[in-house]
Amino acid sequence: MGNIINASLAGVELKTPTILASGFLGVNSGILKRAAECGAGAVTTKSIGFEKRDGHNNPTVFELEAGTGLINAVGLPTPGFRNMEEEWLELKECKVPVIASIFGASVQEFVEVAEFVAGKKPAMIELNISCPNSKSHGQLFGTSKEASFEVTSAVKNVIGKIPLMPKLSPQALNIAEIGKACEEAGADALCAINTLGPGMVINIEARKPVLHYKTGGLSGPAIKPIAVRCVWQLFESVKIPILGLGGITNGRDAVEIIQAGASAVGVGTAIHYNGIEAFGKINSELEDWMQANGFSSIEKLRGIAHD
Amino acid sequence: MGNIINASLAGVELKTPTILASGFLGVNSGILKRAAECGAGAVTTKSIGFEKRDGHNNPTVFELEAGTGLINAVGLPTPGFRNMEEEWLELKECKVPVIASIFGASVQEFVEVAEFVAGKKPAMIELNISCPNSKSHGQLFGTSKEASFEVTSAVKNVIGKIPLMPKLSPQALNIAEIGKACEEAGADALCAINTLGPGMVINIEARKPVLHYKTGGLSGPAIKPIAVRCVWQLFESVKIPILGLGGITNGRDAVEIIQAGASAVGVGTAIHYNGIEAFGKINSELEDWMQANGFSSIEKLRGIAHD
Amino acid sequence: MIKAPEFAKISRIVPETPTVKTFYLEKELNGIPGQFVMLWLPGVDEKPFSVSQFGKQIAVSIQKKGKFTEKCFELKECDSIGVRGPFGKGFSIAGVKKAIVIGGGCGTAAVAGLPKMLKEQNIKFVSITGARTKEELFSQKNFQNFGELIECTDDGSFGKKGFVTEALKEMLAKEKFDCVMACGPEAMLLNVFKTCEANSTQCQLSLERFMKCGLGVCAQCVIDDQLVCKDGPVFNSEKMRKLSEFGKFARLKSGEKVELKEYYAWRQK
Amino acid sequence: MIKAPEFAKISRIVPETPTVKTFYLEKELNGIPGQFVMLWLPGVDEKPFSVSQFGKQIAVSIQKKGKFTEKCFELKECDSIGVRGPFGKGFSIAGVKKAIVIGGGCGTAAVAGLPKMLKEQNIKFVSITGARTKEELFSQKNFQNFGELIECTDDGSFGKKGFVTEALKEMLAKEKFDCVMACGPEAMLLNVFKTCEANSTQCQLSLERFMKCGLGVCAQCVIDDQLVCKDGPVFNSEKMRKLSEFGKFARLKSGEKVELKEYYAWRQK
Ligand SMILES: Cc1cc2nc3c(=O)[nH]c(=O)nc-3n(C[C@H](O)[C@H](O)[C@H](O)COP(=O)(O)OP(=O)(O)OC[C@H]3O[C@@H](n4cnc5c(N)ncnc54)[C@H](O)[C@@H]3O)c2cc1C
Ligand SMILES: Cc1cc2nc3c(=O)[nH]c(=O)nc-3n(C[C@H](O)[C@H](O)[C@H](O)COP(=O)(O)OP(=O)(O)OC[C@H]3O[C@@H](n4cnc5c(N)ncnc54)[C@H](O)[C@@H]3O)c2cc1C
Ligand SMILES: Cc1cc2nc3c(=O)[nH]c(=O)nc-3n(C[C@H](O)[C@H](O)[C@H](O)COP(=O)(O)O)c2cc1C
Ligand SMILES: Cc1cc2nc3c(=O)[nH]c(=O)nc-3n(C[C@H](O)[C@H](O)[C@H](O)COP(=O)(O)O)c2cc1C
Ligand code: FES
Ligand code: FES
Repeated sequence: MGNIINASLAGVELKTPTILASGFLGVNSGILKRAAECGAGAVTTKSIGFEKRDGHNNPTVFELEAGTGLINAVGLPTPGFRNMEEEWLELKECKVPVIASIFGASVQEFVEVAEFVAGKKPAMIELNISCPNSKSHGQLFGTSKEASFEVTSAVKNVIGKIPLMPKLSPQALNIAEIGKACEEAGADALCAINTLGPGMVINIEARKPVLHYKTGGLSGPAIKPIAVRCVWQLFESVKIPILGLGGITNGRDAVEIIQAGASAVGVGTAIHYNGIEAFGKINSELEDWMQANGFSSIEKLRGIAHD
Repeated sequence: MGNIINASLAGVELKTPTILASGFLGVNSGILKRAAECGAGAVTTKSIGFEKRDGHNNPTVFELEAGTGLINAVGLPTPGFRNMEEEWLELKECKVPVIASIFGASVQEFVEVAEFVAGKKPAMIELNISCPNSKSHGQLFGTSKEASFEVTSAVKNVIGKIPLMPKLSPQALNIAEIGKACEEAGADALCAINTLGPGMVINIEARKPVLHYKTGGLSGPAIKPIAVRCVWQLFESVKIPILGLGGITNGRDAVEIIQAGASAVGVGTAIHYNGIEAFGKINSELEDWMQANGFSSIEKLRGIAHD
Repeated sequence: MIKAPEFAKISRIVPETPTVKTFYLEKELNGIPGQFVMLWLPGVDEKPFSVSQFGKQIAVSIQKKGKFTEKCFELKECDSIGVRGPFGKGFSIAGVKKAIVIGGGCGTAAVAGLPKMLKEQNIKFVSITGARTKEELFSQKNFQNFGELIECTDDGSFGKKGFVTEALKEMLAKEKFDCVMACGPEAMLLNVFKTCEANSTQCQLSLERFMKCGLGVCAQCVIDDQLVCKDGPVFNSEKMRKLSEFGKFARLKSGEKVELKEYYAWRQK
Repeated sequence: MIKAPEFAKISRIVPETPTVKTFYLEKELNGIPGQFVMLWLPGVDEKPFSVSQFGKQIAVSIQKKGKFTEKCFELKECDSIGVRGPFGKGFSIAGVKKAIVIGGGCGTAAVAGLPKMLKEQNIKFVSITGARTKEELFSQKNFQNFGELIECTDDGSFGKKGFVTEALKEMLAKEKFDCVMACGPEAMLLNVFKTCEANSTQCQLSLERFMKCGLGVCAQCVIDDQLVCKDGPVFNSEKMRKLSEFGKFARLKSGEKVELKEYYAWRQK
């Protein structure tokens, strides 16, 4: 028996359309399972890299005074892909699909991590080609059509049937073209958006940037209009499904990004505002809105703002 | 007798460092003079274009529900540069420097407008190469090093001694390089940043984007971290002074962007929140902070977060 | 205050005259007579309209005169329309003890909320409304329910024959009033203003200009150094005296300043 | 609540032991004992510290043990330090009628605000603090001013000789208590927990893990499915029973899960 908020992303069936965003909570299986219990339709691991990395010193994340969201430069800490056997084992018991997010400093690193991770049979692999908080990883790939194409097709080659989802940067000058390049390279879905910027906050009494890394990506309510625009433009340029995220905090936000073209909805910073219960809240508000407005499925709601 | 908040931008002396941002109020001389009386150290005209343009239909501007600022796609309305004789005459009486903002759809248009406008002897000419709300104008130039260089040097050639200030886009992948290119092309100052994005807001009951143009640039508190980062990066890459703007709403914001490297501070969306009195408020809060923290001039405060 | 346009259901549409309908919207909003909302038809445009009734529901009276208002007239009960606001400064009753309320043409809508407020505040007042002809008078109940109403028609088809300003002159000649509160075509307002000045009577006039933001940022609506959307739309005598452009110039969508005649010709298109 | 770090002037520094100093910061903050703030030294790092006193000023007691705390020890009165918070869930007094408060080592700071609160709420309590040796005992007044304090030293140089848990066992054997509230090294807390379980006594333990965000988003501080910074740092018996990693594993900065021994060795570096 289906529920009206069942969703599906590149063949992965989701009980609810709200997916835990990478970098939030996804450090161990215990907390990922808790997110699933709280209503997440799928969960994404913290981005997994090639070698063990500590990331940046603190402050790495804090809330902006203006109430507009978070700024972060965590700096892609990771135990390294070989170093997570136990987590993989435990994740097998997770009741919702697990999306493995990966990053690398080169196409070769991406490929090696992807090949290994694919062996663990995640429901999907997310390619983080859009992190603004590390010099050699991330954003560099995701803002170039050629680089996005290259890394996507290289990874696609080694992961077999596991669906592949590149995660795009809002900093790209033409996200529609980047998305198209990924689609042509074999991507099965697109994820948009990663954090915005980077930005910087200076503490004027300290006379220093607050983040240890100085600059960091913005997330939360402030970036929602950018996320909605990116999803809108991608929807007009590609046929593969889109995971939309960026500032989604309540049911109305979810409806908005789905109307822009998202098949499922990522949730990150909302967890800061509403705890892990953010998933349940968004799901039930979304369901209520759909019922009140006569929508019987996410699919029918998807992209209707384009008509 | 100097005051501690006197400032100077490419040789233009300013009684206060707060400058009215282009597109806010700058439609006629009456309201520009009022901004000056309310404390603006200089005022910028609404960007002036080649031919008469109506801009987009409404809604063109509205406040974001999240309280993060404004979104706008006014679409560069302009009477056309030849059609403003009366305003120019009246602007001669303005008690503070008047910065003429100009835009064009081609280098040739920029040059023609600039040459004409230079004849009116504004204190400075601002090159709007960063508007996200028109297909053929603006952002296209400001996100390419080559195009920025070309338009800046072409305009510099025809405006004689009048200082030239390109206005940069936060969407540029490397704003430091764009700034450098403008400096090499002869720019006397840089203005950063124009609105962010574009973004989009969908009214989920209407099932349509709210802006008539669908997408629009973001301004206000949400974009301040991006503005601060851009000014920071420009300060490290160029020697010419920087007019910093984007979300500056109170004295502390002004201190922050000056510490990042700005010589003067643009004020736009703050007018929505605090009326034209925004200038006086920012000036007096800035002065109080400087006094309490032992700074005797804007110049001494400028860029200190880099030390 | 609604920041971003929200969709509101139209609960009732009341035809007032051949060209004016009053729309009741299901949106709770509080405000002061003279304040306005921006009404949005997706894909068409967004325009300012005075609110003639605030509260659990709001009422706006729309005159059919161009592309936007024609689309409004196609709306039916249960359809929805976008609303944001209220914006601007409304009429002020501070210090007012005895007032004249004047509405001309669709400007009647902007003052239609005044009688109730004045009555509630125990302020004495007389209302005057005017239109070209009998069928174009509207909103009578908003006035008659709370006080005396004098109606004028240009052609004499109902009430007093002639412009509202003649009725005004007669009243000011007979009696002393604190304040005249008026909205209507600019030519009428100019006349009201001159009459008040000649009689040393304060006035508050609700002006109209083409608007974009409605927020006081774009200056599309500027008259001299005043923003109609934020400093106004209601201006008092002191401010009116300083407005050199009042009754003479207005700005087209491009921002170009033109004579009122040209402005109206453009609006007509 | 301070979201982004604010600079606070250090109004007073009180040396407590050879390795612990209490810093009083000029920042008004309200909170509950057990909650913590993130302290930031620009260019160095930012770390969590329990607040031993809230109000017009806040107090934190810092033990010198690594790079960050060494830098803290270089600070003088009138210098400033960045603060955000308070974060996390503090100790709960709901239903508590008779409590034991235990502080071990620098964990004493986390419970130092409890005696005052318990006294104000008319809750009976006895406090136990412990340290390796006499000079390392601190914060006595915070306890003695409000109730009975039993002090323990590992070497017997002051008070009772032996671990705080022995004092705890003796007390639980003699009398019935509602709740044991403790903070200290994890080995101590494990012992407290076992003792309480054996005596069917509820406990609330304040745990420690390496933290990044302090906000409950990054999960750097995760133990099983609990976030020490947000669900904790104070956990009750019911939650403690479910924590399979407690006393066994913790995570390095990379997120890698290692045995506590390896975790401490890494912290020592
Ligand atoms: C503060 C404020 C409050 C307003 N309140 C109301 C209201 O309560 N009810 C209402 O119907 N309208 C009101 N208006 C006017 C309204 O906003 C629209 O401008 C008007 O309805 C025309 O819209 P349109 O697109 O249909 O016509 P347009 O296409 O803009 O105009 C075409 C026709 O309108 C006439 N017209 C337009 N503007 C004017 C003008 N300023 N003076 C004389 N003729 C004009 C033209 O002569 C022509 O006949 C108000 C405007 C402002 C600024
Ligand atoms: C919620 C919470 C509250 C805290 N409150 C306080 C407080 O009030 N006062 C205080 O001094 N510290 C407190 N801490 C610990 C503090 O945040 C720092 O981790 C600690 O001060 C070490 O910082 P450092 O950089 O100087 O040392 P590091 O370089 O991180 O560590 C070096 C030394 O610290 C020892 N050490 C570090 N962490 C631990 C540990 N978890 N268990 C045992 N030994 C350890 C190492 O063995 C070594 O001796 C708290 C931590 C948390 C999570
Ligand atoms: C603290 C933090 C850590 C993040 N880490 C990652 C990461 O490791 N990999 C990744 O792809 N995105 C990461 N992101 C980006 C989020 O997954 C998400 O794209 C972004 O925050 C926008 O969504 P939101 O507004 O719902 O938070 C991180 C964001 C934050 C705030
Ligand atoms: C309604 C509106 C109109 C604008 N018009 C222009 C313009 O014509 N030319 C221009 O260079 N910038 C224009 N801008 C950008 C502003 O000048 C400014 O760069 C931006 O709003 C960021 O500053 P703020 O956050 O202080 O508003 C406009 C912004 C807004 C909101
Ligand atoms: S309409 Fe924009 S300022 Fe009045
Ligand atoms: S430190 Fe980030 S979740 Fe606890």
